[in-house]
Amino acid sequence: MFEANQLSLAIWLPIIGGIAVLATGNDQRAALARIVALVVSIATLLVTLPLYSGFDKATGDMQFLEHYQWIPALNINYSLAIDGIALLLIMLTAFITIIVVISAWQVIQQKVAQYFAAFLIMEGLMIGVFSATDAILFYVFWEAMLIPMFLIIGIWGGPNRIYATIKFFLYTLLGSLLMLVALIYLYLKSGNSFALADMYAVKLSLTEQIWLFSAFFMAFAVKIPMFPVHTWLPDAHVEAPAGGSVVLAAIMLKMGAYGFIRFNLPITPDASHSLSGVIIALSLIAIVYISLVALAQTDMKKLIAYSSIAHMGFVTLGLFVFNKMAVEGAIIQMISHGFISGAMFLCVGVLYDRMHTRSMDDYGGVANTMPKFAAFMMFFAMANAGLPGTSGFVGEFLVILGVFQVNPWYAIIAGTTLVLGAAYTLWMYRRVIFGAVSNDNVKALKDINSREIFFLLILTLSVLIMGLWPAPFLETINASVDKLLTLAAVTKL
Amino acid sequence: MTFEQLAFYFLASVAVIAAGLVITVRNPVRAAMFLILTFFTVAVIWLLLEAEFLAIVLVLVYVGAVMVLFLFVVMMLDVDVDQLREGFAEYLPIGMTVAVIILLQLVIIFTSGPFDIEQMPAPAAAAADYGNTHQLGLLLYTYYVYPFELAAALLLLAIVAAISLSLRGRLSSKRQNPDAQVRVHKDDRLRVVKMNAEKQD
Amino acid sequence: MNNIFADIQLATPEIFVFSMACVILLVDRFTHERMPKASFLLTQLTLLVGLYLVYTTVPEGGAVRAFNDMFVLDGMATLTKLAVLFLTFIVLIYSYSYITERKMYRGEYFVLILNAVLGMMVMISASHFLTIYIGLELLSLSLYTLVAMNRHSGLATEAAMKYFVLGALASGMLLYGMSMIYGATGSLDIESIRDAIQGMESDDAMLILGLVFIVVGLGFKLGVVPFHMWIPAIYQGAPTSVVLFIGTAPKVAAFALIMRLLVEGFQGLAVSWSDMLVIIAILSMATGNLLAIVQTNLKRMLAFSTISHMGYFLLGILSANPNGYSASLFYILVYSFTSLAAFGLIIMMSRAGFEAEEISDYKGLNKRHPWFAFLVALVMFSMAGIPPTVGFFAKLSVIQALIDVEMYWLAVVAVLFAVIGAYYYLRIVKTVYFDKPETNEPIEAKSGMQFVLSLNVIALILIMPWIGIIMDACINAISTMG
Amino acid sequence: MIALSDYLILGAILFAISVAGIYLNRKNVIILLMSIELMLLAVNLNFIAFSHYLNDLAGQVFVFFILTVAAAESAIGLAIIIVLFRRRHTINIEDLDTLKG
Amino acid sequence: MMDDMKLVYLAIPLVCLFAALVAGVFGRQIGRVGAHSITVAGVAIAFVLSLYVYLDVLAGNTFNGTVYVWGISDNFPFEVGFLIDSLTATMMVIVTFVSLMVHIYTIGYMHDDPGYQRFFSYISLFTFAMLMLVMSNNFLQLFFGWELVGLVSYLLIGFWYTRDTAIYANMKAFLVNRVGDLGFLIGIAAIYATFGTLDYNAVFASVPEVLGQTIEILPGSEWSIISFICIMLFIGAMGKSAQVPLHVWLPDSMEGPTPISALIHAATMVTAGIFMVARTSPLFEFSETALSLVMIIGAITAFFMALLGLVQNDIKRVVAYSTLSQLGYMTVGLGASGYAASIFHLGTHAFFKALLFLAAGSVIIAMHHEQDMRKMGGLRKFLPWTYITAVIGSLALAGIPPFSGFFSKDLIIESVHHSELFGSGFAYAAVLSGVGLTAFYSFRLVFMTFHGRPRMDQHTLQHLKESPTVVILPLILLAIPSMFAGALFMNPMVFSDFFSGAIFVLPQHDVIGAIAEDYQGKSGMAVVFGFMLHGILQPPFWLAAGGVVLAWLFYIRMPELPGKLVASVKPLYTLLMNKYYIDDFNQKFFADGTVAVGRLMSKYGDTIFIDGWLVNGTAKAVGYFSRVLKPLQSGLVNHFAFAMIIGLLVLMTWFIKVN
Repeated sequence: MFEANQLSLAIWLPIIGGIAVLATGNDQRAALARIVALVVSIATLLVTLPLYSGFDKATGDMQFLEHYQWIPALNINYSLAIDGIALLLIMLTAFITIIVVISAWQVIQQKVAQYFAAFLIMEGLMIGVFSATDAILFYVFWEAMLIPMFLIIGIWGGPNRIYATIKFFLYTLLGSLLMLVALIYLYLKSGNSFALADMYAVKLSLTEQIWLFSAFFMAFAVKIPMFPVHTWLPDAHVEAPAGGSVVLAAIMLKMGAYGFIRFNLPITPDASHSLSGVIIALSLIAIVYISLVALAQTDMKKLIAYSSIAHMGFVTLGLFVFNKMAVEGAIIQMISHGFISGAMFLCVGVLYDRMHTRSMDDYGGVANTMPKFAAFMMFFAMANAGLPGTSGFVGEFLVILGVFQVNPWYAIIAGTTLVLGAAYTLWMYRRVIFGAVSNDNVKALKDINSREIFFLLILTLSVLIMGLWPAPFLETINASVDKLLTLAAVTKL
Repeated sequence: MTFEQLAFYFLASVAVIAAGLVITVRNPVRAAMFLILTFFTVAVIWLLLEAEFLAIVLVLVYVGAVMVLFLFVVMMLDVDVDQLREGFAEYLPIGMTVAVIILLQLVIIFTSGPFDIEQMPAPAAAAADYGNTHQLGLLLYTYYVYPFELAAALLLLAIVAAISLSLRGRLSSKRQNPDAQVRVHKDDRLRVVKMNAEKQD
Repeated sequence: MNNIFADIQLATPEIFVFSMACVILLVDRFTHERMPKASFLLTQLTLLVGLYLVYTTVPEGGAVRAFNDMFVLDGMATLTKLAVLFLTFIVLIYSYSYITERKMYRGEYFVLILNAVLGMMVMISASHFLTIYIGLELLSLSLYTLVAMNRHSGLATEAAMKYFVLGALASGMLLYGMSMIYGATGSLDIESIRDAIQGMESDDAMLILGLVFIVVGLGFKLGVVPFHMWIPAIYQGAPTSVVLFIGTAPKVAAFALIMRLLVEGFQGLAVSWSDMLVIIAILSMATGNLLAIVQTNLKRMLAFSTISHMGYFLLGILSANPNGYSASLFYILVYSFTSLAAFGLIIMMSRAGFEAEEISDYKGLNKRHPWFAFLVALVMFSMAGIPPTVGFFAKLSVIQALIDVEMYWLAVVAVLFAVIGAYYYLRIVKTVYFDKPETNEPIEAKSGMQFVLSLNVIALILIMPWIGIIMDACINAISTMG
Repeated sequence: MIALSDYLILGAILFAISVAGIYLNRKNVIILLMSIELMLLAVNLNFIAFSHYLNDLAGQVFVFFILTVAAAESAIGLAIIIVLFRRRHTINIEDLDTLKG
Repeated sequence: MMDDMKLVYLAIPLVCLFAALVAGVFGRQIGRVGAHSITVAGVAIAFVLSLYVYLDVLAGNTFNGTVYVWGISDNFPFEVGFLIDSLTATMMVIVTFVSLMVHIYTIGYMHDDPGYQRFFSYISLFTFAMLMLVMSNNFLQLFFGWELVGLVSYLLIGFWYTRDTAIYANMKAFLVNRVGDLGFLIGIAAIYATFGTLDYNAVFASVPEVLGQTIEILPGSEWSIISFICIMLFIGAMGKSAQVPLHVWLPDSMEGPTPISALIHAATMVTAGIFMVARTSPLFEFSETALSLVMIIGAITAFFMALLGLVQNDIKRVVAYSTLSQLGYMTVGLGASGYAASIFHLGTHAFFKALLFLAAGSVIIAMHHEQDMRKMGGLRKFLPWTYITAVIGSLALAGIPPFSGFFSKDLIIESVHHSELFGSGFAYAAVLSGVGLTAFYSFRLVFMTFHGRPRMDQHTLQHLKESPTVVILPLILLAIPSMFAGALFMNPMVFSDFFSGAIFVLPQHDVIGAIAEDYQGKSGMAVVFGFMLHGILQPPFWLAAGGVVLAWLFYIRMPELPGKLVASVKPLYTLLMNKYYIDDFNQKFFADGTVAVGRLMSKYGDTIFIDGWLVNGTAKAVGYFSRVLKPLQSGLVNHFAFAMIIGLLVLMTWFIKVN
């Protein structure tokens, strides 16, 4: 039973676990909630491991298929399957959730059960997004995810959380609903089927493709987010609790890119080609413009949020040059950004827990009182700046190499992130960590405890391993990317 | 111009004028009276259309019952008449414009063809022994038995509804409630209070 | 006269419901003090037996007509009648504590409810202008009275007056339209009208004129812009238990009414009424969503939300094909059950002297009663059509129907307004979850009702795996129509 | 002979007057009810006219039911107005605008 | 045998990495002694093994192999591997030797610093990174080491992170380097795009095949792809090796502790650019455009940075500018295709410049971290060992025979002299005049610091004492090669075919060969003496000697002269004191300008336009419509009815068409 329904297990285990956590009730039993949450999240990771070990890397076909009839009236099915790209993202999700659970261990003191439950349920939904092969099933997971995130930001967020969370919700909802229209159009075009495979096969005129592409684009670009529909992200990040920011940055943003991979490229290959210029332009703007904007921030989380946008610019850039190396780089960048941005937000969270401010002006000289933390943050800052040896480098490197083959100027403009990315990251690091102890609050800071060391260390190792030996990751996606590019190369006119 | 035509146009004019007055006169009692006039004239027009039964019903039911009810309520509520027409002129232009436009559209449609006398001639006058009431009765109790029963339900409903809304006697009157009297239990009337015996010093 | 018994057999549920209404009227007179619960229980029993009777009188295959074609029983009728009876059943469970606390508990209340149910059933099974009209009036007159039932509330009576005046006006227009159709086709029977229209020009001025008036009348019943004004007044002013009723079962009946009139009767005029509905639907979605944003009264906000929902509901109808009709049927069923839960929650939160109508009454509910907060949030997400709630599938099905007939722009307009709509639902979730409570009074839960209500709300999400069955039922219902 | 359209036009005029009456009366709900009665009268006139010219009694049957229903409706309407007056001591439309916005 | 050597190769960087990790992660547990023991031991092992490798290479064993496959993308395996040849081995020896010296020196220099363990961890990590850089057999790994040394440099410049100047300087260093790295990365991308591989040998082997290829960078202008690649790579080199205009970070980097100035910012890391160009000589040789550019940039650096050295008063900054200038020399040498000469100079420079820095450090310890030469003087008596070694270093730097600097610098000058590329005339003039300047500022430093009367305050004067042995020992150990390395290694390294496997020179560019012709067939010593004799007859020597004399004149004989001179060329002096205003320009234009643009974009682009107008504007518009519609719900029942009637009217008018 488990053998056959591996993916379902990975989806529903955390969701049911989340409900179980919710059932532990009020804050008097917070300890129980924490432990159940941790157990469930670890169990979920364990459940995903057989996915990796049983995965056939040699083929780009979908694996671990599950198929059940769901809504025959609209030919909607509960069908799941993954390829290498999804596999990596699912494992990332399971991994990050554990980190989030651990990171929130003591930080969250109010409505503990709800907090953990929200994350676990979201984990299941996110895994669902990555494994759905039925468009409506995908869409259901895709939007359902908004609900826990909405609550997480709104309940445990900062002072301006309501504005941020509603903005986040409506922004993404707007994009998603247009995607829904596109999906239904495809459903009718493909002879009443919501199966992705059928959508890949359907013939579409260029005009149709451009419209569909635009609709999908709205959904995914908002999620990634791409310039100019990015402004929800800084607000959401700033207000979200650390765990929320981590999941948002580490996984949710990836869904946009994943959407491009699953929908735009294979379903509308001709439009993807003819509009690639626009996407590339927007990606480059994201990289340069957003980096510049990041330089102007004084709020740490905002800065990291903008840096996320810039980094995701690499992903879209890589995807839309239709070069295998660039696409692989983009996917690696997605995974890597999951680790790094998650770690960065956790770092800010560590500081925020102690000082309750995110403004850089309130910090300075943290290295004096928190040397261990400073070391970790240095590492992640460097990873964020794309230092070779960290995972942050791999994606950018491959993308630049791939993009250069298409147009040197793209590579040159994208490469400016080497300077700008380092500039804003180090600028923040300098203002916050370096310097003399700036005030009494900083003076009173306690260095990270063993729990914090634990999760930062795990992330450090992940970033390092991926930076020094990305081969397993590349190997996993290799065949899937081939398949993707084949689909994207075949005209549907 | 035949007599019928003459009668029709006369009655129609009266009906229209009376209807106009219904909505323009100051006093609601007068409005009700003009409404009654309208009903009367229309009832007569219905006679022209050989709907004798309905003409009678209109007078009996409407004039006899409904309008009396109206008058009854108007008088009972004793509304301050002077205020009633304030701001009338203010809204007249737009109200009239809309009404006239609707009317014009309707008239254009009605006169556009299919209903003029050539297209749709009046049927021959019914035979002398033709009983409109009889025919309607036959239909009502056979063919239309289902709606007829439903109408009964509706009337019952109306009775229940009107009474339950407007009857307030039960709330205020001090009449006896035999039900309650019969069912009364001694505990409701008498309460035995246990008290500790007071100590005597 | 052999066949009159067969006819009566088909109408057993209607006859039973009306008979029981009379019984309750009598029984109440004698039991209302000794066994005050008797009328309530009898009513519930009536509804349950009614459900059974409806279920057992399903005709063999296709549509069956009776009473000289004035009555029709088909799959659609069965399904919508079941829904009406079931919704009313739940409505009464929710209302019970409300009406007892507010001294509205009277036998007439249940008689009126049963009469309204009868009206709806008649309407659903009507295939003649006359039965449509009488069914409609049975329903309307009951509702007018129910709204005014709480005679101590000035708001309720004001609402009742408005409802009555506008309702009567709408009836007048509907009748005027019917008279035009009668003039144009020479018939009052739906089937004959349809046949007559087949032989006429589809842009015949007389037909269209009649159609316009009928659409206005239907628009009023549905509460779509610009015939919607009574909705907010009623929702805000009427007792919540009555709003609960008005907001649920009659919507389903209104669907049946539309199907009987527009689809069965005026199939030949589909081009015209479809266009009219487009205008009305857009206006409804726009006005409903926009005005809901600025409301501070929850019931009034739900009123405008209803208006917008009716706009979405029309999207399926205006597709003018069976796919669209079943989508709309599904939509209206889902909507009814969702708003059932919504008003149930308001009742749940209220107690005598405190109506829990203002949005601010829900501030920080999560801190006071997390389970209710969760239920509120779930209902709001379902209203907003966010997956995985069933509200999403409702929206999905109507939008699917729209795209099927290549009305892409309308689909896009619809989703844009859905985003605006999501805002005010989110605002409620925000109030419930993110704001600080103004009081720390614990909320007393009415346990019996809480259980049913929880089931109701949870069903909005747990129905997911079986949602296909409901959709199939809708499709079957539409496919068996005359 | 009187053309059918003449009856219809008379009905239309009554209809238009009732429409105007509904809008113009801002003070008294009862006048509104009277306007609605006018409208029903117009409807009835239409039905009877059609019935006559179509030589079909169904229209008249319909009118019969309309009269029945309208009477019931009036009863309920007036009952509502009485309840309203008891509570609010007015039936002035302009005073009855609590439910707005 | 091969596998054994592979283990050795692996061990050399890894032992440093291991030491760095232990000292960094377990610094507190192992304590100060533990930290320096393990790192010194680690580097010592690395040095010994490097020597072994060097000898092995001398014996003719080269190696080119893969350690592991980093990742396969687009079916191309990116590998991590080692290329061990003469060039690599030379660099390895230089790096590990200087690093070892610095490690030892640090024991004394950083004795009281709270970040002791951290410092050792960093410099060991640096050694690892530098070794990875030089040992690489492909561009990816080169870039990896390249960036990693940048990181450590950043960390070390900001080692005293409480100092504002330090954390300003380290960020500046990193960012300026990153500008160069951008070019480098683009160069790598271009290499991959052109050759389909990043492996050195594979790339070099297929150079002839792509000679004709062009790339259209700007519309309408076709560039030779090789030139493009070389220029991009050189931009990377400019950043790391601090060539104008990316030189600005190096003087500021003196904010770091002196040992790392010696190790990173003088001896090793900054020469990575030189190494890289030498390593990619098979590419550069085919692009005369790039070579010219290299030569001109180098010449500008050599001359103008030397000028700046004249006016500095901070002892470390003088050495820093001299480093800049010397890096310019090396670059000029590269441009002239005198790769071997440049590498040779790189080696000698590593020794004497590390020596000078460490000597300066010794002075600074004695002066209690006072670095202003105007507050020194007469230290000769108190710091005899430091004095002697400093003089040796200065003589080497000034290029006085037979000190090592003479040979290497003269070779470069000769190379330029022989070069026929565009710009070689200018370069020759620049390097020639640079020689005099070098000698002048070197001895200005010596005279101001060690001679004359003491100018420090009384307290400092009383506590002046020679530095401890761990400080002096490295000075001495470095002084030895500073004296003799030039003479010893010139012939075997430069005039032989030592580098022939590693460095490629086209015959028409073979300047070293041209020089070497004079010494054809002579024995080792004869060549050295011949070269010295030849050198003494040439202008460079006289310029150097003149510089020394002039310095003596200015700072010993007539100390009032500098003031007068300054007064007479006030504008020039101001220009030099402000470093040609390049720093100010960068700060104002690039740093502040970028941030200002960022702020503008943040405010007007994101906050006002996108968020304000588009996003919240939409929300506001919705709200506006809501409020407009709200009064329409007047609550009056006849308005309600009227709305219905209007609706009716509209539908009627819209739909009814009368025929």
